[in-house]
Amino acid sequence: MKAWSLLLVLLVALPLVVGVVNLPTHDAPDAPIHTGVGVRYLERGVEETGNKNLVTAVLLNYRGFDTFFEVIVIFTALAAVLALPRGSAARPGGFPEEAAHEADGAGGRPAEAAREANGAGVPVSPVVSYVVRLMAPFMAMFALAMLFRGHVTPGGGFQAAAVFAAIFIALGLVLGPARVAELVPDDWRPWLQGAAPLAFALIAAIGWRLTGAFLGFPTDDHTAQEAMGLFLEVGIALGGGVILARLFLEMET
Amino acid sequence: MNGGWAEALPWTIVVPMVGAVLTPVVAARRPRWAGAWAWAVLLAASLLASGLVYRLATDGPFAYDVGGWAQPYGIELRFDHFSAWVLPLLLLFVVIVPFSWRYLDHVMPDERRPAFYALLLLNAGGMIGFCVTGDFFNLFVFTEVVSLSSYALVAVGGRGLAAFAALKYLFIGAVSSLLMLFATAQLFALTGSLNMADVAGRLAEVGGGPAVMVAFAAYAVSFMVKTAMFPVHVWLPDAHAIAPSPVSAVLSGMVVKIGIVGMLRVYQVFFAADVLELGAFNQTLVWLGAISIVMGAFFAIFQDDIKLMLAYSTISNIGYIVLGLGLASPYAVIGASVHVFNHALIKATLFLAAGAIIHQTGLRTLSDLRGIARRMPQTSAAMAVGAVSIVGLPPTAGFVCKWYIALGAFESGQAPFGFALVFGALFIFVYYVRMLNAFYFQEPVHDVVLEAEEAPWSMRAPVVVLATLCLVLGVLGGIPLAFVEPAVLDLLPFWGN
Amino acid sequence: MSDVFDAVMLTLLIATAVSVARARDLLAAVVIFSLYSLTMTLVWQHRGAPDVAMTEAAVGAGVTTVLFFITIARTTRREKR
Amino acid sequence: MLLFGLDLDYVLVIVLFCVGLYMLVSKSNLLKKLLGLNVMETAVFAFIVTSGMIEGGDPPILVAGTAAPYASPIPQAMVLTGIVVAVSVTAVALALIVQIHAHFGTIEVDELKELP
Repeated sequence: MKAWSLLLVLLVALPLVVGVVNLPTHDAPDAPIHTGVGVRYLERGVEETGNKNLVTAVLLNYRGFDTFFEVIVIFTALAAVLALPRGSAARPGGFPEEAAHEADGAGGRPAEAAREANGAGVPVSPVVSYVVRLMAPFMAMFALAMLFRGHVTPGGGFQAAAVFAAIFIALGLVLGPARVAELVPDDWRPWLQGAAPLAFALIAAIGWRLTGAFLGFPTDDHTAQEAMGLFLEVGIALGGGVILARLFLEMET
Repeated sequence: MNGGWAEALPWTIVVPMVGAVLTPVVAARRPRWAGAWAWAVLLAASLLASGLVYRLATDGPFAYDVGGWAQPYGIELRFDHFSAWVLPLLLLFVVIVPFSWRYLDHVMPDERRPAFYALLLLNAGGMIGFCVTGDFFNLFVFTEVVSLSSYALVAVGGRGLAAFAALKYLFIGAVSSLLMLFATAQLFALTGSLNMADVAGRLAEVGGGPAVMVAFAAYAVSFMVKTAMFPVHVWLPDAHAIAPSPVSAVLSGMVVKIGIVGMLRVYQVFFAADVLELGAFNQTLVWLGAISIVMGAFFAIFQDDIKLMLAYSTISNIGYIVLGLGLASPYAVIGASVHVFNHALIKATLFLAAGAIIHQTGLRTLSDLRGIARRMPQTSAAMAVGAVSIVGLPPTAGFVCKWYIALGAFESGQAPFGFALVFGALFIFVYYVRMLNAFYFQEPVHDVVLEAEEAPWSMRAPVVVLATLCLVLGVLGGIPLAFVEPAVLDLLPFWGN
Repeated sequence: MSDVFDAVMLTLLIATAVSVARARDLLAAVVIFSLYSLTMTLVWQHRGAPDVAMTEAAVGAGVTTVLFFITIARTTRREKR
Repeated sequence: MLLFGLDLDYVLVIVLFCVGLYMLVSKSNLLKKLLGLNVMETAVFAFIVTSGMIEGGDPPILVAGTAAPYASPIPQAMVLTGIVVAVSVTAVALALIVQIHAHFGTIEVDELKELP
């Protein structure tokens, strides 16, 4: 088994190494990567998109269509986790499809016992709890700073989303998942977790009206451009944060 | 560039996606509305798609610049004859979704329906995007949407074994996606561009070399995994057999085809650039295809579980398509391109019919289901039509494609593969005869079978519609063939050999 | 200076990756994996990709690690042989 | 960094990729396999970031205090997308692993295969 794995890895490694060592040297200024389409972004990106951070310019403006479906991917992850069966006990009455497959599938050891053996569910120390609650507002401010300065400094919607999620998760560990879940009202939840794709769809439609192109940004109106960009970033941060936090809560409960 | 029906191109992708995001909103109060909502969304998307096909038929291939950026600086969507596959794809979804309404009753509790239909819509949207994008990185993003939703759809119906099959699929699929990302990065490092047409132009300037070859190979292996060809097919049978039947129809009929479409895209780029000698690669495809045909058929014979048998039969049919592509002669490639569609139709018929039987009886093995035709005559008849189609007997949809591929084998002077194809069809014939024999001519052994009732109309109607289409397309088989012909003839001069 | 930094980081990367593979305790493996991600973060920060570095630190090292922790708490901590 | 004419950064990335692949194929524990997948993913991201570097380059953020040459922004945008995709795949895989453990009481492939 071990030997076969090694052989397989070597079999994959050899062509990959051949592939990469024959690429143009990556540091050289005349490598195709530095003379290709990127040149225009570096030369005209700020003027065309109003973003001094060109990574943000590429993400939101030039290749916004990719980012649209990137946020769809994390929405897919959430839908996937929600669509999976929950709990460990077989459903009384059962579903034939399931039963037909799994009638003989070894009655599993109760998960709860395993959980206790691992020491999960031990109450968090008061100091940790205090520190987390103290830190939460500051972390939120940090996230907001990243969010709103993303067009001139590193950072942006996704990073802010991850920090927002981190706040949720930390609070969830301290206060218990149920209390954190209450922070988002049930009626808002479906809208909030779809905030990122919905923001994209809205901006795409607005851009369509303004410029005649799907997801187009008016290149001559920097205020409109900046507003649209900011709207997207807020959508990503909100939607991404809620989804990442929800993934945590779903797995925790 | 933009204008007219081309404006509908991005919306065709976005409508199912946003529909998916809104599913939990729509179904917040009544989870069962999710199914109807998904159906309405797919119907809307197929209207848009028919507009696209109309424009394609009148004006030829067209493109759309997302965000209005001139190429190669933005993302380009292209709609050519291979992209036209999105219309039949959406129409199949439109037929499959009503089937799933009742079917889900025994698969999952109501509260999980919104998430299920969201996944189904995401899957559809991802495939549409995959077929129409003209940008390599965008292709990767859509691959991920399709793959991730497929992994989850496999696991929705069961607990242990379904989750295990889905996880196996996930691991193999994730490695293949990673290879694809690697190949994209490598092409970018070589050319400094991501737009397919632009990459082709720049590759022609750069010329061939080991790095180009490795990038091509990485794409090829990645797509082979997605199509489940012979050496990398191991994930398919379990995943497709254990998924709920409507999902099996989607996965087996359509999701595996994105590998084929992706391969065609990569072919378009690498052949237009004329940087690789692909004769050897095509020959490899021919061999792998032939092995897939025989092996898939061989394993199918020994399966007692109907859905497992159908899953193995998918491997063998993918073999036909790959063999056709590898033969690289006009007849074979046309046959293969059309079989992409016909196999989807036939497999959907078979999986849905099998699903209806499983739903009504709770049984899924041939030995338990003996004599079911007496109690479920319409469903069994649909199953029989599907079986005859997939074997490739004359009055049905399967015949035309296989006939073309066989002609192609003789045309390109590779007669032995033509015989392999016929031989494979014989194998397939054996196992479907076994199935029909069990259904029609054996005495029932199970009490459930004796008391089984015909499926409710919302499940019967889709099955009957699909089976009828199998027959109709057998008679009108020339239409899709004539449709893809110009695209194939455009592509072929670059094809190597 | 830069070369020294590179050499240290690259060694650290390989060392952490191999340790992830060798660790029997899954919790330890996950912690080492987050160390691997963080090392990668430093390398990227150093090489002119601060955006990527921040995202990897927050998502790759942060969220992924937490998700792994929850899973370990709900499943098992030991890798059997 | 070049050594013996080999682009060491690139080769290192492949080494990391292979360590991950080895974990994925040889380990029996599902969590270990998933960690291997994550190691591979990070390695590919490192490959992409590396390919966009430039000698003496600054980050592609055009504010006062930085000067050309700049690293290419496109690979960085690609990696950002890739990271988000990777965490999504990981989340789904972990949810599946939890299910498998709840049902079979083990997450070792060796033991899962021996079950009836």
